[in-house]
Amino acid sequence: MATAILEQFINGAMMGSIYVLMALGMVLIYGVMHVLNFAHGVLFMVGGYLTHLFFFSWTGSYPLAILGSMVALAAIGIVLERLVFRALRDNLRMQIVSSLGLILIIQNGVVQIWGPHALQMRPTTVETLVKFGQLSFTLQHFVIMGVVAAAVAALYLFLTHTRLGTAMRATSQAPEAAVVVGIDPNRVYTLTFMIACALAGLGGALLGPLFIIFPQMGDAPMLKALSAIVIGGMGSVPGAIVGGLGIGIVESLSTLVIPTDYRDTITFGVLILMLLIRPWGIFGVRVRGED
Amino acid sequence: MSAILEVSDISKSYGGIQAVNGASFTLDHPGIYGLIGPNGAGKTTMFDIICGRQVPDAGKVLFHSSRVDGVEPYKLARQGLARTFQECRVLPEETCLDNVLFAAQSKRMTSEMLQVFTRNTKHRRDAEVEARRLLRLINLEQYADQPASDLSYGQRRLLEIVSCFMSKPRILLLDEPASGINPTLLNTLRDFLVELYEETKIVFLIVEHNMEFIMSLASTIIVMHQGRVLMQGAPEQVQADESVIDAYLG
Amino acid sequence: MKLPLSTIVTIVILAFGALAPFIFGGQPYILYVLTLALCYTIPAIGVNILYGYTGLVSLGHMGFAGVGAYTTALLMKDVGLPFVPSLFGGMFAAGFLGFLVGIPCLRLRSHYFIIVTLAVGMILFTLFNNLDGLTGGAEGLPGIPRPGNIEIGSFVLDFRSLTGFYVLTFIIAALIFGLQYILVRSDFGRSLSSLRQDESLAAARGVNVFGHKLAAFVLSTAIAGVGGAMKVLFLRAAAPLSFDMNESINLMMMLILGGAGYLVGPVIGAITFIALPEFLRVAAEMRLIFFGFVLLILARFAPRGICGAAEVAYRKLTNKEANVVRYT
Amino acid sequence: MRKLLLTTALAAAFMAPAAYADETVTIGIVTAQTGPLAAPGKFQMNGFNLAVDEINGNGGFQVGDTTYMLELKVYDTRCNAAEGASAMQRLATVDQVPIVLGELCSPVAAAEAPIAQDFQVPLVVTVPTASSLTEQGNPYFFRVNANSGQLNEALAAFVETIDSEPLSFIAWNNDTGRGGANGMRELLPEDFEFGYIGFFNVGEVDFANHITNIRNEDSKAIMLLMDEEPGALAIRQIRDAGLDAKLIGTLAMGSNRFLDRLNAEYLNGMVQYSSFPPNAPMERIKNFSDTYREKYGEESHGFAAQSYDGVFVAVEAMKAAGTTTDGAAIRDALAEISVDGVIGTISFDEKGQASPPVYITEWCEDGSRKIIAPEDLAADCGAG
Repeated sequence: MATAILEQFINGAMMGSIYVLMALGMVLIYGVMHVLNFAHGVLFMVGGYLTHLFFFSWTGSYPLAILGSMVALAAIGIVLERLVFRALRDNLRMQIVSSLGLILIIQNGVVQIWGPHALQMRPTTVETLVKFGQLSFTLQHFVIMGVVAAAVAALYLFLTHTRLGTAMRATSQAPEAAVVVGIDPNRVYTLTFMIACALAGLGGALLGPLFIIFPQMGDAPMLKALSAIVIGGMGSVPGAIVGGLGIGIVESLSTLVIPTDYRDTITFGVLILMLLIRPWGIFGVRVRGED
Repeated sequence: MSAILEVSDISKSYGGIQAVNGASFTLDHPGIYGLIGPNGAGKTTMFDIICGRQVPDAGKVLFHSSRVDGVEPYKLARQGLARTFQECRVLPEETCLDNVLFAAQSKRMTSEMLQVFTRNTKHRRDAEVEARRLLRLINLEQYADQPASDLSYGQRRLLEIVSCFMSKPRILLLDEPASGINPTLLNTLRDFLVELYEETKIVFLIVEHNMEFIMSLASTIIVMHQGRVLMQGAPEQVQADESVIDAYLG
Repeated sequence: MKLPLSTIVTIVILAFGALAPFIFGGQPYILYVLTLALCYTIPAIGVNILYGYTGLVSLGHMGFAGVGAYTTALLMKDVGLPFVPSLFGGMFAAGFLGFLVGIPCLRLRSHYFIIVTLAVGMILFTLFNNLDGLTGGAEGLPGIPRPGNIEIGSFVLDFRSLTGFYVLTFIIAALIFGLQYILVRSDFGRSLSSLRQDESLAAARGVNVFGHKLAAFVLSTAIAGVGGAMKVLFLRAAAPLSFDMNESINLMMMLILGGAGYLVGPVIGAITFIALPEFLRVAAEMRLIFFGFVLLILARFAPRGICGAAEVAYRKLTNKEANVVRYT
Repeated sequence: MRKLLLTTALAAAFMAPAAYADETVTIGIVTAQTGPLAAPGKFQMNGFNLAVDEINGNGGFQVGDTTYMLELKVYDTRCNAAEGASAMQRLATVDQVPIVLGELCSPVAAAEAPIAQDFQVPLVVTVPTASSLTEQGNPYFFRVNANSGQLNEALAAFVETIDSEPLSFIAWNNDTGRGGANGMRELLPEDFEFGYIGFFNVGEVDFANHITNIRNEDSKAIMLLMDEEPGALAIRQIRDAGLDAKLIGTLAMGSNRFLDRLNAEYLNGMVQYSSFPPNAPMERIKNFSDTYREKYGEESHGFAAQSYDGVFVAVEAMKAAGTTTDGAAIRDALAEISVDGVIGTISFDEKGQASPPVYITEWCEDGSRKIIAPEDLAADCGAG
């Protein structure tokens, strides 16, 4: 049993760190712009496909491919913010509608371009195995955890030690705050979307090779990340990290006792309970007033 | 006879900040009351507490000698407490007429459901007469069938206020009615409020920044400062009073 | 005096619907597609009451439809109840579940409520899929019977036949439409749409925000239940995939396409969404990409869908001042 | 003989199909060409097209004294019940085809079957496995392929003969997976020891949780009820996690296509049931596989073979019924028919279910396969 728990813990932490990337992206967008971006999952998926593309047809180097897909996603992020979400500020219903539209376009677009079959890419990190006693994991498991940790650290430094980062945090408190810091809020919004999408791209780039790259690969992570930010507290960055890792590890350990076909039921059940007991999440602050 | 509105020892704090700190005042006869005070005096909080958007930490609010503090806004409204909003709220998609009529209709689900199945629209036709009269009062009758979103800010403000009278309120709370209204329209607004008061003879409680406006409108002024009620009196008294002047300067 | 556009369109649509069996008697396929569209119209009306009038987004509505569907199907198939009580059973099951979900969740703020509906939809799908003993599980529930004949004198209406079932679906859809009609034109309806436009103003005017939301939610889930039931009775087989998240999203899409907050919005939406692709028969991916762009454009420029656009045009024609109300 | 027919068929297929027939018959096809099951849909279509090319290449077929060419009217159902039903409706009433073939997904077939009965157009499915489909007493529904019951019986019988207890499952949480897992649990004896039973949703790719549980139960054998894509992932993850339990797979896992996704040492010793071992040393299968490879440049697939036979069943039924229009007559002919197909002799029981042989194949070290059951058809490496 002990080994089982250790194994589940490591697997959970690996998936958890992927959820963290997604959750961070969604939480930044929600915190700064109050947009709930359901399309984040398909962006994650696009990240996977682009990595595959860059790896095989351009660079041939996995790290470069990852960077490439992050940059590309950041660019996509700018487009989305400028063309889709900027005009819909404070228009919750239409933001939801648009994100659903984006899901349809991107997911089916990918099928049109790459076909319904899954893609595979197996860089050395996936082929090499790391063994502890009878357990063995691919090197990629640890690469993922490492890279995510680094990304989170970088994001933290950015948010706390740069003027733009401060502006972002300020904006998430009060939109006019950015102006006070002397920064055009629109720049903050664009930047937020860039970072969020780049993180999604990174997630896809990391997870894709470990398994396969296919059109629905982003759906589950998106839903898990959604649960993560609710449980952690909408708009709270530490909440997203704890929530993401938490869901990853708990749902992985839970399969030792709960039948797996009810695993999602459990996750969503917990999510609903959380909303009822403590809607503002673990780290979120209670919001007064109507909205 | 008991007071219409009695506010006693209300305290409310957000985080560390003591917004209202043991404020009390009584409105025992109809009239136009002004609630003023420098920024951070706690008048907005007080206003929110009276119309049920905030729950006080301590103290109570009596409306015709029944506890109303912490009572949900919709229940207050059903008890005859009408209010306007600082940012001026109307139903943007409804026509001006429907906006006014909406204030008149019952919001109790039982009677609504009854109305669903009886399909009885008499109450609406009766109300329409009154509604058109009120629209005429503020010269909006020609917009009766235009969506409220077509109106100018000032017009919407007037519409918001007249709507309140459809529900035959026993007290009307106005949150900075003069804010965002251009000077020429201010006089119209003042005359119109006076006219409505003369007609209804109920309590108007007005939170206002615009001194010259409120002083010329209100019969009694309540001054708040640092979460307390500094004084309550006629406009000229208030304007003469040293402590008030200090409060505003200091 | 001009009739309001909605009334005209309503009359036209009802007339068309009633005459369809005679018009298309010779073309069962068209009748078939119309029936299918009606099966989606019913839940779409439910969503219209919830989203179009009350302004609440639900991303799990087909889950509730599924509850109605499986309940009705099992009552007819296993318990052997006749059609009408089974249908009511399904309706009540869905509505009651809506009640249970609504009680705690409708107090939540807008974003949170949307997430809850999503989660509930997922959970319901899992149950349809996993409860092999009850719902037939992922392999689906085949052999769902259709209601028996009714005989009025010499005239026999056989609901097993396509025409018969179309008539049945049309009658039920018309009833639901009528319900929507009187609801939204009543004081209750006006209170609901005040909630969409400005919740705190509504409260200040005396609308019990929570109570009205709950009523709207229960209504719309119950109606969705009826729609789901009609769908499985029509297909004579139930499958979890007919009630998954994509279906819920499609439901929202057809409403927004048709025109949320318009009486005929759901009808027009369902017909455009179901019927058009059926006749065009374009590649599914392309169709969905197209609808994706349509959604983006609607969200940006015509948030009230086809009906909204039509209204603008109509106002122009009847030289009233054109004005589209922005949905916020 | 047949070989010769096939080659002429090919010749015909690559030139313009020789059209010296009087008329054409259009057969309806329902299958998934887009959506999650687009890939298996392709194999099904390949089978249909191959058969049509062959028949037309031989100058069509005789009904009465007229010769007919075959044509296919294909509709995409995307494995969606509503779309499947409307496609069926359209075929029956708009295109007015005499018979409809195809379908991949059991729930969709369940929605199509009643329409077949309404309009008296026989529906012959060639892939869906849900046993319940043939239990509805619908005279117009026929199934060429073995249903999950038959597949499970064969597999269960085999599992009992090997040392496989405790037996664990990793199964798709859809009709294939749930049907299979539940079926096996019913078929195996009371005292049979089961280990862990895990379901995963379509689209899930991380099997680590299941693997841990299986290790925890120290299972002797793992049954993988899913198709190629997740199958390859599961096997790789199981072996990478250092688990060496015996693997038992489905028909999707006994092909060279599957080998391309992994490599021989991952698969060595794995067994799977199969309705169609593409390299079996049997004349009919060899011929089919060769033609298929020539035409599509890859190893043939069970779905293709079943669908290929489906077309011949339809044609034979039309010949026997002496009509290419009367669905009812064709239905009666189907009930009586017996056709020697690629997958075996096809004749339907009173429920409309055919019972083709079910094979068990095992992977060899060199990445080829051998047939180990049924005994009479057993053959060594390179045969499966």
